[in-house]
Amino acid sequence: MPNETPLLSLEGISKDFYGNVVLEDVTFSVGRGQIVGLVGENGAGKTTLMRILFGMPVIAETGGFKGTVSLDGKPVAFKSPFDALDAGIGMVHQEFSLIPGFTTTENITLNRETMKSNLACDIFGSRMSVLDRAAMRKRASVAIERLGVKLDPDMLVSEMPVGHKQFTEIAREIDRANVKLLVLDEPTAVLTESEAEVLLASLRTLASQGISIIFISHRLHEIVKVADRIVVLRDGKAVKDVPTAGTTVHDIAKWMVGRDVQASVTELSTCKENTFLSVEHLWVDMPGETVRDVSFEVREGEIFGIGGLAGQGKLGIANGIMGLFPGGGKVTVDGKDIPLNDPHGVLNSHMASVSEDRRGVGLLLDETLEWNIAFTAMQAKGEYLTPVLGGLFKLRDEKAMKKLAEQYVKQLEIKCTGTKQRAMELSGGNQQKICLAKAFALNPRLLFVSEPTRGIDVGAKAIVLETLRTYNREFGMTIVMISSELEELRSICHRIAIVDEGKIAGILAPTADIAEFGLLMSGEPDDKNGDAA
Amino acid sequence: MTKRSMIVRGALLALYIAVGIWAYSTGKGYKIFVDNTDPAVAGAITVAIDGATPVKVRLGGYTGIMVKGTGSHRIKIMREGAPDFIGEFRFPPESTAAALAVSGIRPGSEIVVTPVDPETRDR
Amino acid sequence: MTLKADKLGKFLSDNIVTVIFLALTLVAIPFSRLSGTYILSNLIDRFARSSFLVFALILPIMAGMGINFAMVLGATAGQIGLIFAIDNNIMGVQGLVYASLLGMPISILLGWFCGQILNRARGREMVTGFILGFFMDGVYQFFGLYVMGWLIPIKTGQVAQIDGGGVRNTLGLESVRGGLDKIISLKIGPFAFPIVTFAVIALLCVFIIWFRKTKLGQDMRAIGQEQGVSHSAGINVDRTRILAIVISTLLACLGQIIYLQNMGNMFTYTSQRQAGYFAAAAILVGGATVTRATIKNVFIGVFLVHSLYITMPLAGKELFDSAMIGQYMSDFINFGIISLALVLHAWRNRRNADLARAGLRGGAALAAAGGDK
Amino acid sequence: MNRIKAFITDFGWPRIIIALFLLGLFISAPIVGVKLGPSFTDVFNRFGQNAIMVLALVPMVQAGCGLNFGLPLGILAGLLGSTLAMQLGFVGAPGFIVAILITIPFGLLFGLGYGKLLNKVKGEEMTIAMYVGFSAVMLFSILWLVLPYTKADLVMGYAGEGLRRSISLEKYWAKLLNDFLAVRIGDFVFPTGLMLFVGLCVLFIFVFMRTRTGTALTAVGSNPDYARASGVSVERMRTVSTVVSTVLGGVGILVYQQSFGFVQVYDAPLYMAFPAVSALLIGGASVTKASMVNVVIGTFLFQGMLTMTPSVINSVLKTDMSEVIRIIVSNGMIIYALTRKTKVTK
Repeated sequence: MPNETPLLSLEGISKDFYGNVVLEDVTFSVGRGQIVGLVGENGAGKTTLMRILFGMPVIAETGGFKGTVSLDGKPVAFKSPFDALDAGIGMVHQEFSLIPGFTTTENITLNRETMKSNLACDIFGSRMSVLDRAAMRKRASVAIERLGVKLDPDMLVSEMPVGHKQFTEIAREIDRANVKLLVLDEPTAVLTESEAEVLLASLRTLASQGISIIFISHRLHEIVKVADRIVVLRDGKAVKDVPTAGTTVHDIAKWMVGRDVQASVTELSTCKENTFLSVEHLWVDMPGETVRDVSFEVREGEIFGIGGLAGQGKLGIANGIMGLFPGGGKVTVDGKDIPLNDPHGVLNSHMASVSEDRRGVGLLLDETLEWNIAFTAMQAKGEYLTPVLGGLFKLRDEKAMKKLAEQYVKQLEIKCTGTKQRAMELSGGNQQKICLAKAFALNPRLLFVSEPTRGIDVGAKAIVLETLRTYNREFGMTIVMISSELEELRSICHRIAIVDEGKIAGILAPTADIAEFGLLMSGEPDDKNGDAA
Repeated sequence: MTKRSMIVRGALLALYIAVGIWAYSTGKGYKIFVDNTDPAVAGAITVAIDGATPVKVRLGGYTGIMVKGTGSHRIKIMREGAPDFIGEFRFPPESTAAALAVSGIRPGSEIVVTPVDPETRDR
Repeated sequence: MTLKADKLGKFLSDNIVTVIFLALTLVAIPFSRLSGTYILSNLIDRFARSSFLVFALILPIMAGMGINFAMVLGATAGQIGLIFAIDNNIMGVQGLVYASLLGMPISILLGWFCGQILNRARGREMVTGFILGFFMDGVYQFFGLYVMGWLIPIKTGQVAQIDGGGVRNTLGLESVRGGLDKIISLKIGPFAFPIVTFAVIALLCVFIIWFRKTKLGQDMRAIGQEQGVSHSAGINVDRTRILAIVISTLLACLGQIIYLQNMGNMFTYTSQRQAGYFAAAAILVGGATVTRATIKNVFIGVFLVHSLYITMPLAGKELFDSAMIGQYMSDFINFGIISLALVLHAWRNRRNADLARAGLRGGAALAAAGGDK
Repeated sequence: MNRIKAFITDFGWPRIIIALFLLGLFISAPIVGVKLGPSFTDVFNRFGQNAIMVLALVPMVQAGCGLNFGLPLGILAGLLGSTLAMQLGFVGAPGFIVAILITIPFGLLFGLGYGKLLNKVKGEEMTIAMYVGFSAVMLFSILWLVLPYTKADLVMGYAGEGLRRSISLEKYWAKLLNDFLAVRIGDFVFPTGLMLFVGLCVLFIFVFMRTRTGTALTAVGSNPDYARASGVSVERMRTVSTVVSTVLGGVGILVYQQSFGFVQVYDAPLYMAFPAVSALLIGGASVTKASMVNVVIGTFLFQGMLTMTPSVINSVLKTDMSEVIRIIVSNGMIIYALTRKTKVTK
């Protein structure tokens, strides 16, 4: 590049949320017309980094960040995303932010419409101007042309194929007068392979027009194909910043997941040989976590890990089997068929689950701990009820509920003022313990645990994992643990399945090479096109 | 631009006030008490002012009719067995009600309308 | 052949409310034993009377706020204007202009207040708007019965209650009656066309069409579909919603004045609520939904609802030998049709969402089936 | 200081103002020459008269169906109960009991249909409930005209068919509960029977909310996803809550009628849900949470205000502002509740 100052440079960016370090001294720069591929696992800090770049209010609200962001060599500090947009940085999100009943043109020019002023504007302000639809259409066509794709400017978004929606979003960003830098967050996640090809081609076209691009994707071969440079984030640090030339998918995968410190693998219980849970061709319609075709088997007494990146469907497996989202396929536990789409029936089949959505599904935030822990057992199994008036009807057995709650408060070291405290007043870690207690109260033989350590502090994390191990070792409880944290899975599981695009990409032993996990997560079959670069 | 919009907004405000004044001044209703106390001609008369629905006034009685605005009004007096009388009168300015005596009407001469206090005459 | 049947089926299911209403009307007409001429001339009169009111509902629907049951606030403002016009003895069209000039600022104020409230009740705008109308009844009664005659003296005997306190319950509007309708009334055979009123309605249609093309109209359409996306695109969602309600309230104010000048008398403390019930029924009968309404819906709805209003009481009388049954029947149909429209809309929304998801599920199931081989 | 502040935010300014207003009315009543004894009698009578209809709202609020503006459906069941019992010639206590026995199956039927409907329109329950209530009242207005009632006390005198607008209960069971075991202390009469009956109904709901079903119902309202994950059928619980609410609404109107002395048909039930709803909200309930305490406090405050305002204000201002105050307070309270952010915000 002839120009010496890079378009965007990030220097020494650090950010913590209340002491929880998310980004640590991240430094890299993006040159003009350059495509930088940004990769990292969930929670590596990509999202936070982009939030800092865009001046999202949440950053300032949580105490700001350290380091400098410079655009064109000048330090900038955006107060809101609109400042960033004005400065020429565009963002294309993973979820479509389009208006379904509007045409391509209307979406591309949304809130930046070309207008014709009239007398009413003098009275009531510029919002009374009439839209100049011809000019808007022209602008939209220009933007579409710059992308180098074919889009009908008059088509309604609701009638478009997915790929066209993605292009419409990008076109909207480059329609801005001074756009210099585009950030694309997982733009290919929802696209078919051929659509993704077209997208990558148009990104190259844009780069050749001098627009810089930060490309975030977990599809490593795409990164290798399109990026000029690759930045790898891991645990909040930029561990690698290398030119693409000479870099292989295998390398990236390794950098992405590889930890400096080896996880402490504790001694595992010995599980029996017989198959306890068998899942065949499971599909689950869980929005954002669609499971397409999953089959696996779990042995009795095993801790089976399911990993994979967010949105690939790993969470849908537990939710589908527990009957919370519509699904199909064949699930057997201990040789018996499990009814799908029937939460009550599943709970009566010696199964329990701990939801990943603690506040949304896992807890009755407004009710007491006693309620939270005993409710499921009461409803599913009719426990904690006491007959009144000679068995005429049954009432809640508040005493038994209190006893149960006290037992788990003690056992799981739940910090609370008493069992009558409301669940919403507890910290995240203690709430998670309540969720575990709720599941244990059902005395399950098979337990699904989704993201058990998400958003809780280190101490609580250790207790939660230790509790799972204890129940597995001492009561022979079979556990299916679903987590985004690979290290966590490797430290506790007998075997780990990696889910990608709604299917099991592979099942590995916890001791397997870290790069293998990375490749499975990135949807890169180990055997082919590994070294495409 | 702002100056222009100031002017336009000011004009709009002026228009608002002007229309209000117009509506108030030309739309204000006044009461005309039509007295039928003509001893010469016995019988009821029928009166219509400004083309409104005709109202019957019995002999020796009177009726109050609302008219819109001061200025000139057309009155039409119909009487059985006699030709209709059509005349014009002006409502006395600065008063809210007035009386019009049918007996005082002579063809060719001006119609006499005298201001009255509506409170004493009403009902 | 089947394609045609499909199309017909889709048309019927999309317009089921209108179709049911049309069927009811067609049944009621012969039983009412009213002549076509009578019905038609009545319809023309009533059309001029009440279409303006119904237009007040279009913008809030466009902005995704559902049926603006709080339009009674605007109608109230119009009535306050009329009370002053009558009390000050302003007659004819001038009286109506005077009432509008007074009512407009009041309605803008009330609309702004209403918009603020509805912004705090996101997701339940309709029920909140409805209750807001009741709340306003109280404030209005306080104004009419205690403020008027105490803080603001009542000048004219025909406005004051017999015992002196406040505005009377039924107000004769003789002095402004037909103030708009009668400026130019074109008589063709047995039918009288109030030309100026029609012109005002036509003007309003032009305004609505023009408004849809403005930036503000575009913004309203945008927030009506996706508040989140609109917000992140920099559209001030809250303000736009308030503006939609303000314009709606303003139109309701003018609409109520037009309505009452045609009626010629006003039930001081209940007319505004009738306006609200009527407008909601009309726009829904016209085929509008909680999320989509057009000028066409207004016209169809006004015609259909009034046809039923004209014929139903008489049909009831002929059929059951009881005029009361007819009256209750029209009330029942009125409320029932709103319930039906709301239920169908909510139900259709859920069904469509389910269908969309089922499509996805089919794909997944297919993939599963494919995986078998 | 902080605790007081927390209490106020929790309890809400409107309620405190209403409570203080009522207190002021009671204090000023003797000063302006209103006798307290009859006033208290009135307050208690009207409390008992309305409490059960307020109570009827609780199950649906707890199950997350919102404020039951469709209460008129239950009231219609009650009207069927009382008019049919009268038509069949029952009087006195047996008449009242027969009326309840007739009301219950109708309430079950209406509640079931109503619940099924509300399940289809999740999210718009309140608006639709209101209009469904309105339409049902109007449909029944037609039925009151055409149903073959024959008893002379019931039907319109001149035509001999169609119910009267208001039917006197004088010869049937007027004041039955009010007078049962009534205790007279000076010029204050405590309606023991009425209070006992209300107490019984409160106890019934209290016990019901503590059964497995009642617990499930509360959980559905608190967090439907949690309830579903615990094997509870959300739709079924919502229907159950609607049925209970409707039946109780029917019983509520029967109690109301015996205290009021008349059965009012035609469009009388049209707006009956609104005072009940405001009473519940004044008692401290929100759109998603309500308890027995809310019912008792709310009905007492609201009815107390309605009883005391006319007598006190009238003797001071010589004008009846109570209607205006009632409209503003009751609807203002509903708006306050609808616009208040609920405690759990996701």
